[in-house]
Amino acid sequence: MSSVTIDKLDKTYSPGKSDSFRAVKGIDLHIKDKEFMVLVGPSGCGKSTTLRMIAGLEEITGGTLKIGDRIVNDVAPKDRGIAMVFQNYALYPHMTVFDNMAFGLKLQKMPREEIKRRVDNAADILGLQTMLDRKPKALSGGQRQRVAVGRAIVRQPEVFLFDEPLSNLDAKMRVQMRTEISKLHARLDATMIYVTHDQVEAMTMGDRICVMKDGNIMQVDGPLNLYNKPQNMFVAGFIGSPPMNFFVGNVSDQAGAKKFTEKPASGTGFEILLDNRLSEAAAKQSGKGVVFGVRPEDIEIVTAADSEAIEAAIDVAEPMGAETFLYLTTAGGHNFIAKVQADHSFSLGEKIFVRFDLARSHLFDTATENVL
Amino acid sequence: MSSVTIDKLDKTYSPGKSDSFRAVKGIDLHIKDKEFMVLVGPSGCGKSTTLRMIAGLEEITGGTLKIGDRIVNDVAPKDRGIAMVFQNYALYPHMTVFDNMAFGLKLQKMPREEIKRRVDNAADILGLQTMLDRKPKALSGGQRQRVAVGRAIVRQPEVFLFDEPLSNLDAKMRVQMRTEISKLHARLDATMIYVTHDQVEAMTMGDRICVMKDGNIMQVDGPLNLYNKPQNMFVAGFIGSPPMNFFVGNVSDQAGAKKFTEKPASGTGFEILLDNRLSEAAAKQSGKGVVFGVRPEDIEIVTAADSEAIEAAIDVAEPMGAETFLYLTTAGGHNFIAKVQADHSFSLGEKIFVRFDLARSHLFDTATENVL
Amino acid sequence: MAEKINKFYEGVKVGYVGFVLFFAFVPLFIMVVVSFKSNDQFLQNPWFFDSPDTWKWENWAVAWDTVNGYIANSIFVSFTGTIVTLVIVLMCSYAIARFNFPGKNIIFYLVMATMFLPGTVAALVTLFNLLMNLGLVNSLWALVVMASVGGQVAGVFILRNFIEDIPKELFESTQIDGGGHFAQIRHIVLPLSASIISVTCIMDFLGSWNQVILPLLLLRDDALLTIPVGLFRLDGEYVKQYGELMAGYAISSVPLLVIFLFSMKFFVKGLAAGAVKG
Amino acid sequence: MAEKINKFYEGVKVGYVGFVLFFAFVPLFIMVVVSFKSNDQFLQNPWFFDSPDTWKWENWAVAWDTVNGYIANSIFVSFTGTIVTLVIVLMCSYAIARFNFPGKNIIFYLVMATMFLPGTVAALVTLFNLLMNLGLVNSLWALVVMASVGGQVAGVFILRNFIEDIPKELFESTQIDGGGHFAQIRHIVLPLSASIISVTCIMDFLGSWNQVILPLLLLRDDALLTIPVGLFRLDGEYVKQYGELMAGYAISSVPLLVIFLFSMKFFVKGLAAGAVKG
Repeated sequence: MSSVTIDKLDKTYSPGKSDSFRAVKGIDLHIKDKEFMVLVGPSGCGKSTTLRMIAGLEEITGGTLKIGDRIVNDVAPKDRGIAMVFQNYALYPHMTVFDNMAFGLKLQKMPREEIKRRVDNAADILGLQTMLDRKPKALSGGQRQRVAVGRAIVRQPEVFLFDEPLSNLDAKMRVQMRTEISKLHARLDATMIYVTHDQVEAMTMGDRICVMKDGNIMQVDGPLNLYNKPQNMFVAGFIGSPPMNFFVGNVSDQAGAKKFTEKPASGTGFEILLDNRLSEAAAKQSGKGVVFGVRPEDIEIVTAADSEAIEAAIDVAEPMGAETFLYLTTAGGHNFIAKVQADHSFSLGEKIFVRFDLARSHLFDTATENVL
Repeated sequence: MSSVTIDKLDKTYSPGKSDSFRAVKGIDLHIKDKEFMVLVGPSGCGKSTTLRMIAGLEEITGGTLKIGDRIVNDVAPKDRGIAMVFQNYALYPHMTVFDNMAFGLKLQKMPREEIKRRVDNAADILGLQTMLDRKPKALSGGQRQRVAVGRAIVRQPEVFLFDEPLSNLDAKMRVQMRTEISKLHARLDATMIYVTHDQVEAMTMGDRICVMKDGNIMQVDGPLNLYNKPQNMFVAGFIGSPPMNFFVGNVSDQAGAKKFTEKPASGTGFEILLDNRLSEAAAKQSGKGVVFGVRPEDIEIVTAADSEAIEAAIDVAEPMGAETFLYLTTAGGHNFIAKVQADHSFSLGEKIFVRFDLARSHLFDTATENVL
Repeated sequence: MAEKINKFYEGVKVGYVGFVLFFAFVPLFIMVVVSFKSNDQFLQNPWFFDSPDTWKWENWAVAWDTVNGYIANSIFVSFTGTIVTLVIVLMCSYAIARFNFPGKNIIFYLVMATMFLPGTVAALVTLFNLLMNLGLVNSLWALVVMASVGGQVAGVFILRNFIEDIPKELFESTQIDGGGHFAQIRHIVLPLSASIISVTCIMDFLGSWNQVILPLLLLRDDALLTIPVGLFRLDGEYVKQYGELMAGYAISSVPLLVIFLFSMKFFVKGLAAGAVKG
Repeated sequence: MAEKINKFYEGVKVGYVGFVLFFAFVPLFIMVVVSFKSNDQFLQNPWFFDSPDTWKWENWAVAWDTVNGYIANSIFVSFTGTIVTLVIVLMCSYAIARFNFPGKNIIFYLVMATMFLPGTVAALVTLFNLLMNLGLVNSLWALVVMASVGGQVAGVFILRNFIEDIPKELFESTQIDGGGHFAQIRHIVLPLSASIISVTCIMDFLGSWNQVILPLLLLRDDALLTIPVGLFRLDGEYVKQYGELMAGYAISSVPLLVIFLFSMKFFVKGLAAGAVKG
């Protein structure tokens, strides 16, 4: 097993031409030995390109890539000590499960007994023992993905690479494979790099998560730190579902403390008296625009009498069973979402009052979009 | 607009042959005028076949289908007053958005002005005005699905049929289109029948939800009733994510009340003293097997000192941000899931104690799987 | 990938491209070269042009005289035959791809089986004789019928696979809109399989155009001959005049080049259209 | 769907099936019928068998004598030519589908353009003459080379589209496993495109098998002739003996039937294999 070190890694497609495109913009990232690192971001953020450069499927146009202590920029994929699991499984439809798993080893001219030993071992780990004679067509999506993982395991690589491996599965199977891969990581004690666009997968699987956008790294941190202490609006909005609500406005002084005033689209914006922590943050930004961010679950329904009450109208109410998502509009004409207890029913158009939990709210700089 | 009445509807493929398959088993369902009815179930449950029989794309092999007061078993699809939105959009790739929406009307030889009026109106409703000249290729998935909905709107049908229309979209777009279709239903005030395998879509969109399994209807009810008062284990396990936890065991008398004892896979099963409501239910089943069901969010972490504490070991902890899913194993060797606050971190293998909220738990008959 | 690997790939690519171009264009180049030579010149230097003042322009004159009167015949037969074939292939492959009926696969394989039979020549000679009895003797229409009868099997096979790959929701959606099978062929199959259909048509057209045996066997009237037969006659007299022959082929390829220039756009469009899949 | 609609569809289906079968099998049936007739019998009743005691079995004897010696030649030329063509088509389409190099599309269209040129006959005659100069005169190998040079363009076009549709992850996965381009062709392209490749091969084989002009023009030695040319000679003497001709074609189709029976399984397997897509 090995660490992976990326130093000023850069990828430009068609360099020097008119349709040249810089997909990865000189990123630095150190993935520790035995770590489960998730690269996450919207499509086009460069996460897959980065993974494919680590695999050797894309040429590196700048920077260095180290696996362990060895610079592998110019090493062929098969000699990098990596194995990759693809989104669409990449199984040979005409071969049995056994032959699919054994294929790479056969190409390496490994002795038959060793191949059989390794495949049987991988099949044991993945619960595929009874399916070794079947063709991929006869397997469910989850089983196919397990065979694809098996193909990686038999190679005994130093680093496992996963390229959105669960995207082709249905929701229930996705949840199940998620925990299976987590358990596999614990069992194999291997370095794994996992690319996904799904923030839930990232949160639940990663030891650390690297959030990317437009070829840059926005933040690298553990799951709960990302959720509770986002460094910028992008991370705050990307991690969590439904996403964090943002209100654009500005900060002014009121009676010694700071006050946030929403900039309304129409009508009147709401006002919030900030607590100490937020006031301190806001002080850095006096007079300039700020964005107030609060997660749906940190919004509470209160009565009109509450001193911090903000008025809102219900557009749509989505009952989820345990809780209900309310799609709301402020008096200032901005939409936001609240996650509330499912214990009473709501009628569309109804006016309600909510309070934001300031201890769990954030302020961002409008210009840089970084947290204050 | 119209109601849809299904009476003993039956579908058998290849009747009388060896590969004959009865996909829909004589179901009754009344969909009210202007209702949003969701048919939900795992694949193969007959929900799509039912929808396709309503559309006229599958022959009805038994029972009657009424749209409004008219029996339409033998009416051609185009004369049933329905419009259908397909999962893969079914757009003509070589036609512009306008032509795609106008196609059905052109086939009906409607005057050009009327076609233009209707298409413009639909484009207004769906926010497609600026895209009428584009080809489907130049649109995002969400926009394509909106064009597909537009094709249905321009036909001004009595009943809209949706066949998993959001399955090909990514998660964020799915959430957005979900609320858009809900708002569209409110705006058009039309009868809509919506097929999905996703219980979240069903819960959030349906006025009523019809849960199907193996060609039979398991329960028809409003979203919160389905969640809180499931009629059988299938509905209880299908609605909600993560699903309800089930523990097989039996009921015995203890000190005047009833006691549930888990049937362990290994080790010792846990015991729970039932409250009045559950005791009454259990009394119907005295001596026979019961299944105890509790949802993940109705499980609370307590100390060992708590009188109702049940011991469990942590297999995997999945932080979601606002809450954490714990994958647990009882001393009796059964797996279950708890949804707890994210405010402290858990280590794998750790032993904890939990308490089930009896007021929100359910008992089922092991044999019939119906609620007691 | 490493620089070294890239250079290796670069070499492989150049090799491939050269290989393809060689096999595709050398014969054509040589055709033009030879068309300007006498038989003696050809035997001395078949590979390249001689000095321009020794060029045998008269080859082209002879060839033009020979081919001249047959061009209209060739165009008529090939064009009409292709259209008729297209209609038959479209209908058959649509039926096989979209309808389910008992024994469908058996019928399909039987039809495929006919592809392996002596087909072309044998069947056509038979049919022609029947046509003769029916009073269609010595008519270009006889050739058109022949062209339409043989050789659709491969087209049906390919187009059927293609139609089966079109998402069935497209057809169903048209059905709900009130479109029948004709509308479905016209608005779905034709536009979506434009590329594959154009290839099939062009193959058919080329087949008819280069067809020698049928007209040679079946047409009595010299005025009705098609180009290749005319050239074949040129070829048959006394000693082969390679120069004249090549000039004749060059002339006979002009209509094909025109078609190519027109259908090129269609090809490119068809290739780019793969929109359903994306 | 309503009963009425169903009955209408039922009618349409039966019509289609009948149509297909008619065009596919009537010529073959008539070929067999005619092979048992004298010319007089043929002119009186071309559509069906006469009473068995008037059958002209000697047609088959004459045909067998004529065809007999050419069968091995035909098999050799068609078989070898098909294999060589297959290799060229595979390599070209793989290169065009998988490699990116500047001007790739232009080259592709140029190659496609050659399909429209007089191709086949003209180019081959040219090349043959070159071969003659190179000392390959009057050899079956010359025919093999001819067969391999012409007519791969359509195959390349079809196979290239097919290869581009194979998910690129399959190739990449093999690449990570250490497989080069040869391994990728062998383990991915060949098995996955078995169906389309077999169709291409069979078309090539049929083309070679039924080829008349090339051997007629190019082979001097009677012992080297292929079946259709032998039959063509039969056809040319004095009056056409339709019965003998048809018997000859029937005999010459036997090897094709054998191939069909063998490749049938392959076809079915290829058709069922669409597993990647599902």
